[in-house]
Amino acid sequence: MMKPQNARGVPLKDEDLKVGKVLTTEWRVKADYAWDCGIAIGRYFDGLKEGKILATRCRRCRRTVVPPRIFCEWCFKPMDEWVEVRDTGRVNTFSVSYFSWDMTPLEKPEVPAVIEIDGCSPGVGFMHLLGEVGDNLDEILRRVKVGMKVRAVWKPADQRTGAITDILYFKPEEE
Amino acid sequence: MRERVAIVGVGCTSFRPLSPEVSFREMVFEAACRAYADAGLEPDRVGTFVAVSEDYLEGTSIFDEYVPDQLGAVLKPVQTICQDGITAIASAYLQLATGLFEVALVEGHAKASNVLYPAHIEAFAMDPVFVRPLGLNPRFVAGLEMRSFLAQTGNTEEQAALVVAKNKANALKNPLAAYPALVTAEDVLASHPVATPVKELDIAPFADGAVVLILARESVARTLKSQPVYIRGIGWMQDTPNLDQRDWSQAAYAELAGRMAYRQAGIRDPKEEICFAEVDDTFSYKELQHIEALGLARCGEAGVLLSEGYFLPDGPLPVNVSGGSLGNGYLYDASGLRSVLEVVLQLRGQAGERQLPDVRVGLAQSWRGIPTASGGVIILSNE
Amino acid sequence: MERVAVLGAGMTRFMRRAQETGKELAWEAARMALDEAGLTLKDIECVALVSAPDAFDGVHMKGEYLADGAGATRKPFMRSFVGGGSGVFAIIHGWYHVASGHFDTCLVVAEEKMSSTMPHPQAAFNTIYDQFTERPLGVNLLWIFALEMNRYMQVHKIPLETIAQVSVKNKLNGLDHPCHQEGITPGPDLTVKDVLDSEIMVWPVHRLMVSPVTDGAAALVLASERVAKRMTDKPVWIEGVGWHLDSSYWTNRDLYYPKYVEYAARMAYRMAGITDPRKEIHVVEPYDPFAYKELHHLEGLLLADKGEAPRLLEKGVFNRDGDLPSCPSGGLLGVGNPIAAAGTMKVAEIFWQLRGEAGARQVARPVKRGLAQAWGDLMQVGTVVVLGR
Amino acid sequence: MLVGKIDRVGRIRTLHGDMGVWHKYTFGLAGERFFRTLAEKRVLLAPRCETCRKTYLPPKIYCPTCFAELTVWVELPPRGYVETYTFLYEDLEENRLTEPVAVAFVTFPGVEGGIIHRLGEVRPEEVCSGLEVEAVLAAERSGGLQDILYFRPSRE
Repeated sequence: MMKPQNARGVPLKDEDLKVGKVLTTEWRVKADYAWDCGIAIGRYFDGLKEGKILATRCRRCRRTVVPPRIFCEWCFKPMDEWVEVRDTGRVNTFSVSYFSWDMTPLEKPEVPAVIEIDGCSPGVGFMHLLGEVGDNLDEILRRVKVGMKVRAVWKPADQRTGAITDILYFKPEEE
Repeated sequence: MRERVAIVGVGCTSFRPLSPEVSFREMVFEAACRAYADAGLEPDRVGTFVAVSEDYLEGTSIFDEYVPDQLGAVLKPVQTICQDGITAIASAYLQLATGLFEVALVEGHAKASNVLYPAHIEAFAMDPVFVRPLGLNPRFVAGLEMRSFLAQTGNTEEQAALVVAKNKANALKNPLAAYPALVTAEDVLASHPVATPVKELDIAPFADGAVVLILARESVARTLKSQPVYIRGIGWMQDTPNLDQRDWSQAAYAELAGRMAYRQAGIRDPKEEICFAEVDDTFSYKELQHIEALGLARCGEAGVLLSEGYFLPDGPLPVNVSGGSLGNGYLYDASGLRSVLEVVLQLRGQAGERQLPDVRVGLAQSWRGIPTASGGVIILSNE
Repeated sequence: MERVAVLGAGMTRFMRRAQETGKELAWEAARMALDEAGLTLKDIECVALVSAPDAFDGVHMKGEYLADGAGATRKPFMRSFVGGGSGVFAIIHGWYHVASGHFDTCLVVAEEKMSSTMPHPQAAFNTIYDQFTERPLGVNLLWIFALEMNRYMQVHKIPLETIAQVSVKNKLNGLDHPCHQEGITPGPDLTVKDVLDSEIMVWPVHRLMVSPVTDGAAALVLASERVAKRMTDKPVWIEGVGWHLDSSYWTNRDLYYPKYVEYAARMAYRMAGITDPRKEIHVVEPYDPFAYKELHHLEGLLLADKGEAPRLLEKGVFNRDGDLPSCPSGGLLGVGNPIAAAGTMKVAEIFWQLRGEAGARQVARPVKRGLAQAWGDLMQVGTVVVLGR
Repeated sequence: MLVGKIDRVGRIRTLHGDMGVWHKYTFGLAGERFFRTLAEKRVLLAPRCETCRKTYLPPKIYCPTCFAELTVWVELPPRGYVETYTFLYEDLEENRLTEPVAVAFVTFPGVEGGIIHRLGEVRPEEVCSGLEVEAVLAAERSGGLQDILYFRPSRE
């Protein structure tokens, strides 16, 4: 005897929906939000608008972290101070994406990376994109290495709004 | 006999219509700090964490990701319960009862002001094939239910309006409340119809806020500086989730959850044995319906008792002395936790100007709002 | 603490697109589990449900919506949620209902209907990222896996061929699972080369290293010792449970090692009295939504040293006839991945393996104890259960 | 808070966004059968549980009471009674409607459950609990709740 036995389920093909073989109904929920950024992210965005990356620091565990928060999650106490860190860092890991957020194929791949930010504690950083690293996989894999030094490329000051996208991408930096 | 479980720490923010100067994380951090300070505990003493949330109220999928940091719960057993606050307490309670943990923390919050179209979100909870395509504002559910409830029980629209007057007046003595006011039943009756017989002032307005509770087994509770408030009974129940299959006049979920809690607490005559109650009043008539479902009044009697002053703070069985959701604001699933918070404060004698004299046993009850038929009941005692 | 037994398991077929509603899927799985346990709905005292984000099924508060299909009408009912970890958390959730001594029986139901999401189910994953600092970058789910996979490969110098071997093993195993999703395995002669030749989605992740989008449900019936002894002479016991959630600041942690899985495993091992998991665990179903994840998780579970899992895989240790069979069901790569239901399918597999009922999937070595594990959130959650007979 | 709170309105920031996905639902096994039959035969098809002696609307493939599979279906005329009703004055965006919408829960003799729908061709003062109503179906029916336009007072 092999379990499970006689499992149910009526599989459909995508065409079944298109040709009306089965009935369907659609709904577009108006799930819109205005999220309060609050203290830490609010100030972080203010900093980005000015072309600065701001971090918070806990004196007890001596960590400096981005994205900033008002509490140290390890010491469970308020953070002690704001610190301006550099807009340079090192690639902790990266990938090469051929699909957009909703799985639309991309002609030119994107290169997401976790970047350890200089001035933060070791291993601490955030996710962003790499740019000026090539248009195809071979080229990108040739030019991007884990541990590589990178620098932020900012939007022009008058176009910055106070958002993570005020940094266009990070590009390779000569050692 | 099983070891008892106590609530040993409570913390919250104030409740208010907007909270634009803090993120949800920062709001929860404040409530958590207060709860830890109240209990005299450090986060590392907590064995298990339970949060309540629903993705579409946060605007984030898999919202449970964002729970641990602001609670001191990083790399700890943490789970989210997609139910009302009292059911989350039940989860923590069961986990403590297994013996695996000594201390548990329960968190709930609302950033209701950040949800731009709350009726759209509520409609999204309806059956997508049999109800939602009507494209109606979900408050029609309250209209259908209120009419049926009043017709079946003989309670009246005026009596429902009195609930609003009572709770908003009670909230005047609650510094946490967002919507205290002096309004009369006439004001309520004269307010705009929304889904007849439900009118604008019959509906609890939304609020932002966070509540954190800390629970411990009795052996630990006795070693802490705060006065323990014991869980004597807890119940949670799901009625049919189908709008089109429910009994429109009764709150079966509250009745069954109440029975479950009473059985555990050994309560035979709730009307006599419960000193005061915080029941769900998301809509005015809901308070009357829940009072009857919980056996705190006989069927059809809640409205009359109310108009006689029975449920006023100085009456024999005060209900929603905190101001309820009508007075504090509706915090989605954190509303149940807010009710429990009030019961704890009352039983500890820390309710300030609204402190009830000589209270020993209190009840809190929650409902998950439209279109659900589920909720919880908890019975707490300071003995 | 009451001992808790598993009396029955059930599941639907795993399908790219099911005609059934989520409620109907939940009922189909729950009904099979009850039948296998020899119980009826009347015997069930409470219901525990898991399902991943509401954005898939397209119903806000979908736990409420699914309740009647899960058999919860007029019963104490609770939905728990730890993202992708929910599938294995389901049995933990049910476990504490019964272990508390408050209930003798609990029906555990896991459901996911991903196909409702448009334009593509993956689009629902954009909103799992931080709305302030990550979503504006246009993130998809594969990014984070590709980032973690690359980090894991870089730290331990793991060749892509070895990762591809996980896909081959699981997809071939899955051919023996009656519920496997149609087309999930290209053919019985699938090779590492085929996997490496499949489309690059987000390098280093290739299409055949990713589990598919799936509709389906799975269910378990749990009971106290008292009921279990009356119902069966082949009880399978829940010996250990563990779960841990790491910080949501995932870019402040080193992704090469799943510490949260280790903590969850240690919790479960402590409860089960296991001191040497490599000897005491006989069959394992680690979470494999992506090929590298199985290896990553085997290390987190302390069933291999850090960086050692790839070598053990190459030696065949994790094959069905190996010393430590891993994903004999076929896993998410070989059966399908209806998120929450996939984790519960893994628990069901361990249950059937321990009872010797897995048929063509039955592992070669004798098994007395097995483990199922799931992972979830932003590289954050580990959920672990140890079952034994 | 050592890192400081926000104490100026001008320093408050909010970020707008949405959940970004929409949905397409199948009707399920019971819903498919129900709405196909309604469109073709203008009757309500309700499953019956012989054990529990109950007939259910909306339809299900399982008995919510005993969990048995439901295989017996009965056809009912789309005529029933208003059990409870409301006049709704707000749309989904909380705008006030100029004309309220009459919404009713309609039950059918011998059936557990019922159908929620709009009322039409009725004066507001006519609406009451117990009112006998019948479904007005669309001339072109594609399968779905929209095939019922509304319920109106019964003319038979």
